[in-house]
Amino acid sequence: MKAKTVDATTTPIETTSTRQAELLKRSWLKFSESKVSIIGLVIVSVFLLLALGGKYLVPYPEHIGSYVDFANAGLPPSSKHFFGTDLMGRDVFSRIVGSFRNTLMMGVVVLSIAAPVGFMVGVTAGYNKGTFIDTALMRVTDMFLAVPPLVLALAIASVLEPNLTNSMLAVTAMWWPWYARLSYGVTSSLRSENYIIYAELVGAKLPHIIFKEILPNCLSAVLTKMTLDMGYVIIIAATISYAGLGEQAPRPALGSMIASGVKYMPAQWWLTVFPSITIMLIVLGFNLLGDGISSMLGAEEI
Amino acid sequence: MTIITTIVKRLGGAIVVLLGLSMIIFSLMRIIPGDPARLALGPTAPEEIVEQYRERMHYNKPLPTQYYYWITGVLKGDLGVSTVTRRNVTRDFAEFLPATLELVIWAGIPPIFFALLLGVLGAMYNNRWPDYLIRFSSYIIVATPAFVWAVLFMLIFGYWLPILPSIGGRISMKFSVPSVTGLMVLDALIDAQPAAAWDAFLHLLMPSLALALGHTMQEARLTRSHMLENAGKDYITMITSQGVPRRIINRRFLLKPSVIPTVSIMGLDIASIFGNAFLVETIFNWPGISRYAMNAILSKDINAVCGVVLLFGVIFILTNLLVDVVVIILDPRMRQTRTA
Amino acid sequence: MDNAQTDTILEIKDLSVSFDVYGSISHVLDGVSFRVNRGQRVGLVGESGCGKTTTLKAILNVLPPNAILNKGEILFEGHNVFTMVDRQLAEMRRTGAGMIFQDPSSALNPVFSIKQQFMAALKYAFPPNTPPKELYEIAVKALEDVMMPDPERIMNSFPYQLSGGMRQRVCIAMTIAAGRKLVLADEPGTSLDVTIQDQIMRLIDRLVQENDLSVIMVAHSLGVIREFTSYVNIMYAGTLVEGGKTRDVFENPRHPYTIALMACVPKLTGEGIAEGIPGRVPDYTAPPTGCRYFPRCPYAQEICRAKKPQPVEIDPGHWVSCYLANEVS
Amino acid sequence: MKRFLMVLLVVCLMFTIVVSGCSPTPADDLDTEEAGESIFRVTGPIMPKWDPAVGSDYAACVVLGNVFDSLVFPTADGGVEPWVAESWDISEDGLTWDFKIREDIYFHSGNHLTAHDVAYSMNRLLEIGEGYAYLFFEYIDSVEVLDDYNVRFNCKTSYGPLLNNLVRFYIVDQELLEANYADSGDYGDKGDYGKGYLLEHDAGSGPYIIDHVDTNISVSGVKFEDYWAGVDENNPDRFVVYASNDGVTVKTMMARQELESTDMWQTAENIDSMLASDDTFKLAYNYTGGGINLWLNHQKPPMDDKYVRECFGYLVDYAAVCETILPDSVQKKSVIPSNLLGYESVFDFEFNLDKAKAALEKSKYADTIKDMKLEFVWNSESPDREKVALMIQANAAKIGLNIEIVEHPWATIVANSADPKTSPMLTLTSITPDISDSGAQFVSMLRTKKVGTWENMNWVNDPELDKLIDHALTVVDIDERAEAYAEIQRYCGENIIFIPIAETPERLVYQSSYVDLDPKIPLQGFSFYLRDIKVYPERRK
Repeated sequence: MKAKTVDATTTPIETTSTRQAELLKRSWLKFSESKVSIIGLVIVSVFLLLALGGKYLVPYPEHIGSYVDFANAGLPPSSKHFFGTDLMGRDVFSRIVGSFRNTLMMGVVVLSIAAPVGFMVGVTAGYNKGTFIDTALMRVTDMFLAVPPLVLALAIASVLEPNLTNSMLAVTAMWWPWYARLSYGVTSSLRSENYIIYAELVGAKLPHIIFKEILPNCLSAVLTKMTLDMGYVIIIAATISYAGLGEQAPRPALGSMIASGVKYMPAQWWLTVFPSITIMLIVLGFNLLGDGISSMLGAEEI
Repeated sequence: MTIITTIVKRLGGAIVVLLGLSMIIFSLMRIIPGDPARLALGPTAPEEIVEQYRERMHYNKPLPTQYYYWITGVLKGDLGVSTVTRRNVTRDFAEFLPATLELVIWAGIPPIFFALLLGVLGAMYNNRWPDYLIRFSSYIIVATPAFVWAVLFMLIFGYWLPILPSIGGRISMKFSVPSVTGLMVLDALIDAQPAAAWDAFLHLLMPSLALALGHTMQEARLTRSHMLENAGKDYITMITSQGVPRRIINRRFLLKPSVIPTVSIMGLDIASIFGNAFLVETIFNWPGISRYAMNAILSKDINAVCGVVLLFGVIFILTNLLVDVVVIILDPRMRQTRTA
Repeated sequence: MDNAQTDTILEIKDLSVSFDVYGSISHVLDGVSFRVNRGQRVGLVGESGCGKTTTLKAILNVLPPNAILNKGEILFEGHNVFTMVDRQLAEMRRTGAGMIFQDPSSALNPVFSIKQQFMAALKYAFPPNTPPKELYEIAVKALEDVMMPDPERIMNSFPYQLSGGMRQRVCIAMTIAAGRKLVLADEPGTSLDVTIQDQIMRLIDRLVQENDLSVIMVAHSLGVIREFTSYVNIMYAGTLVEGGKTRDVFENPRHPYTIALMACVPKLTGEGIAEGIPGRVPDYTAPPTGCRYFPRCPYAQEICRAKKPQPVEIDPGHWVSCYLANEVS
Repeated sequence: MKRFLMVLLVVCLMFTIVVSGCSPTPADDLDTEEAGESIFRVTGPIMPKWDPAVGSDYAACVVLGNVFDSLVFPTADGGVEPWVAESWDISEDGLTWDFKIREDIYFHSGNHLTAHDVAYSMNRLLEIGEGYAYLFFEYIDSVEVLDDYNVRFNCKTSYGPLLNNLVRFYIVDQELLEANYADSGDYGDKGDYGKGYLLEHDAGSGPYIIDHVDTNISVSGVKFEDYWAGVDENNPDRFVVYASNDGVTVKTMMARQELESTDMWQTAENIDSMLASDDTFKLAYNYTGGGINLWLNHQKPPMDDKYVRECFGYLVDYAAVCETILPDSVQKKSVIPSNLLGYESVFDFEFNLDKAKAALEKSKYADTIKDMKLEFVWNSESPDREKVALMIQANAAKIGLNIEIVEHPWATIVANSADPKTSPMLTLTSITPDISDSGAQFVSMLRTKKVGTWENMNWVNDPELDKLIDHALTVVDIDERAEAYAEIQRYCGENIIFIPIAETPERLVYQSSYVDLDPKIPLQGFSFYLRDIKVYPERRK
């Protein structure tokens, strides 16, 4: 509260660069207010690093793909194999790290398609509030929202060939309506704001209004939702892959690793336990980071 | 008055939504490559028989005609025959839905009170050890998918410490409970079989816990943060400055506005319980509609999948409606926006 | 009015309060001291964010949880509110002092009816065995006092059903109804439009007169202060810079900030648009050493930076915290 | 505030009490109520469909054999013995088969089993057409009731394997079913032909009576004390077949003596860990002819080339499969398993990369194959096959072949198998023979079909081979037929139709402390023929 009022009295004497630096500093302070946000940042950074450079960092890069070594199959965790080996003799640690890339891709692709698509639908409907376009678009959105997300994703994934791309498609198909809802809400409340009406009066083009006037106002809400959604997308993706409808062997996916590991519980517990913990950690990291970012963006702009 | 208009309006919208949903899922299931009739009858069935089956199920007609046959059936309560159970899907629903409802009710309703309790505790002990404990565990629990909990519980309580029943569905074979409500524990009590009720409860414990953990902690977290946020609101300062005791403020003037957001997301929580039930029921062999649906999805049992998706749509819409009504009752502000 | 030097209802001594904002400490109030005598109307003037509301909240000991009391005490009828036990504190809040909040739309709980809130407040202000019916009548009476039409209907309404002015009146009614001695009015009506604000001020004026109350009136409208109060404190960035009888201060401002503040008020005589005060309220996380106003002060000297000026009484009852108090005018 | 903490503590405490309080309960169950019961429980992959005109999979035939009777009964050596049919008579031309029915057989309902029931059962099977109908559909023209105890099957063509196939022809209770037709159904005036009734009841005369059905969970039945062929007092009083065989669950139930035997689908690792956990768990074997084959889609280049197919024969590490992946298996050397009529060893593959390379050199794809992406599908229900697939993939990579592995749910494989274009290029299948005659196997695997099934994803489409098969089926004389079958195998060996990998016995972990399980009949489902199983509840700990 205090921060806000101080800003309000800012005069043009300040240079923009110091103001930006200050904003940045304040954002960081808000972000790091809760120490767990920093833990989240660390986890996510490590995850990103491993996702991007995992192939060069793991002890057995060839184990990520198809590889068979029955002599070393089913070994418990040791200094040679931190998380043990699976029943094909592949290093579980390497495979877990090897799956990060797809996990990351899943989250990024799903959100970077779902958010813009949902945004466009929501804005179009919200901007034309009360017209037929609004009703039609939002009814379609409601249709997708009328079923538990996982159910729809599983149904869609089952129709298609089971692979990573299609599971992304399935998750995206169930995800965009949430962004449509969100930007619909923001847009329809902005619709009556003076500056939008003013922009219309001076004859601004629709794209201008949408991208220059409405988008910046939706942005923080959408961004906050995106960071918070990341963990959830990963959970859904793992669930789909657990059901056997995601990434296919021999390429590793955390969900399918658990699904196949479960068949060998409890004797080969490491096949299940380590991927489970990994999912938990990744999601935890994104949730913590998301909380930090939302408190940062939330206090600053909403 | 406002509540009734809300319900009527929403139900009207729901019909349109459900019709659209039925079209989406119907066409989705028909674009499956391959032959549903062959799939239903197995590899060895003679081609003549398969052709008869195809004819009977209208699989050889154009899509709109198929949809017409199907949707008119659905409106009459006939969802078509499942290829897995070989029975009418409607009948399968009657058999499997109660089990899932029982699970969802146990996983959905009692934990809410637990969630509120934890949330309030967290807020009361803000930044002290109970709060840290609750927050820490909630972070961990929310980050773990329900199916992972199911697998872990199965291992811990079913195998390593075999204290809970791990298979055999809803109740041990030795009990026979006449179905009244379809909810096993309740039925057993109605039938005056406390031992059976206890047995059914034990069967429920693991799957419902696996389903409940995530949303409970999520709700607890939400309640806590709303409690803390609202504690700084002027109206709380105002009522405090009026000399109303802290205890009364917390319990009444702070709790109610803080609980409303939690209640209003319950519809979504119920949806996620239904979704997660897909794998949890499969893992625990729970004879519910989700396990049935999972089977149907994996074996491309077209009628069953369409029926289940539609059923879930209906349940989901009704739950959300119920939640909204509760929110309208709790939150007077909602009445304003509804009537406006 | 200010004859009863001995009859002090409230005395604030050297109050210093900080806030912990995202891990950094904002030193907001720094050595605030003033007193309110029984029946006196004291004004507190300053820019937004200078600590006026914080001061009021401190009086009722309802500061937010991230506030830190560094030093100082607030004596209400001789008892320090910071050391009161819960029972005393509650007693003080119920019957001693009450606050009218700046923004009536956020001061009422949105999910409870006016009746529920009003009755809860009254229930603890009156003896425990007072029948609810009686309390209800008191509430209705209070609403009538604040010129609310149809008080019974109002009682059954929820805040969202009332206009801003009506909410403000409800707040005032709740504050007055229990017969409190000191009213802390935090810029009442400023969030409402001007005519309503005027009505609210008149209402408070009348109620204070009728019930013989003491008032601390916080405002940044100098006109309101001049009309309404008999004594005024000028606050800048968490410190009091000048204080005295309203007339003295307005006619003879001595602190450079007060002078600048007066200059900002648009004169109806039409001497052109008022100029703002250059610069901004300092960053509380690292407030200026010495006088907090020196970065903006056109007369600032070395000593202003080095050491905090102490209040100097320049006329009887009129004091200034400025090294140049005698030179500036 | 404190009170909230107290409430929390109390709730936690209660939970602990609840959990710990229930711990003795399952144990109590065992001691007081189940210990004395003579029960045999086994898991299965899915809910059995025991309608003889519908079910034919592994789970179904576990129930079918115990609940219904067939005209003839399989013997341990692959032949048949009289059962419901006392004797039979085959006409010279092989077109007319007369059966004399025993007169002392009664259904569970108390109805007398007569020739009418036999005729009804065959007509019903052919009309519904699912399940084992394929064994008869193309060959049987009509069924005539000669009198109450004599029935005649008229064949369209001479059909040698018929007698063996009759092992899978189960007789249903006409009177009972007719009384229980649903009003509406797909069969005109017969309504649903009793299909609905058979989902929840039985209509048989076999040694066990279904009395408890929990759809998609389990089916359970009790011993039929008046069974005409007799039941032993140590045969279990009750049986249960569960409709799920998840590894953890199976292991848990075994450990808690909630299961008397596992099914054949448990992984090698799971079996090892069960055997290691309790020395009273023993393995029972049944050589039913199951196993694993590498299926090559002849309609998808480069699999149309014999030498490419040969190359794959040398890429399989047979020792690794038979010892590590599918323990107790032996290398399979023909297109049919060795327990079937007319078996002849025709393949002599070994794991040899040089020979693989040499074979590849001879193929017309020698230059191009390394740039091709070879699609290899395995079905997700069967994790052992993933290992085989990965092993082949890894070996193929060593000679420069690029195999891409795809995991498909079973339903997808079945759906895709309808057409040669969607059928996988490479896949692993296991086809367990339903009967001890190999004719049906040749037909389902190798004979040309318009619409495919998962069993013929080879898409051989070879008229020469079709001719050989069609001929063999008409031979009634058993030795001549065996020779005809051998010729088919030799043809397959020459042309390397597909790559057989291993023959694997059913491996069943059972509670040896109180159960005798020693499968005698090497046919699918007969491992759990309950008249061969003995349970001694008093020995149970």
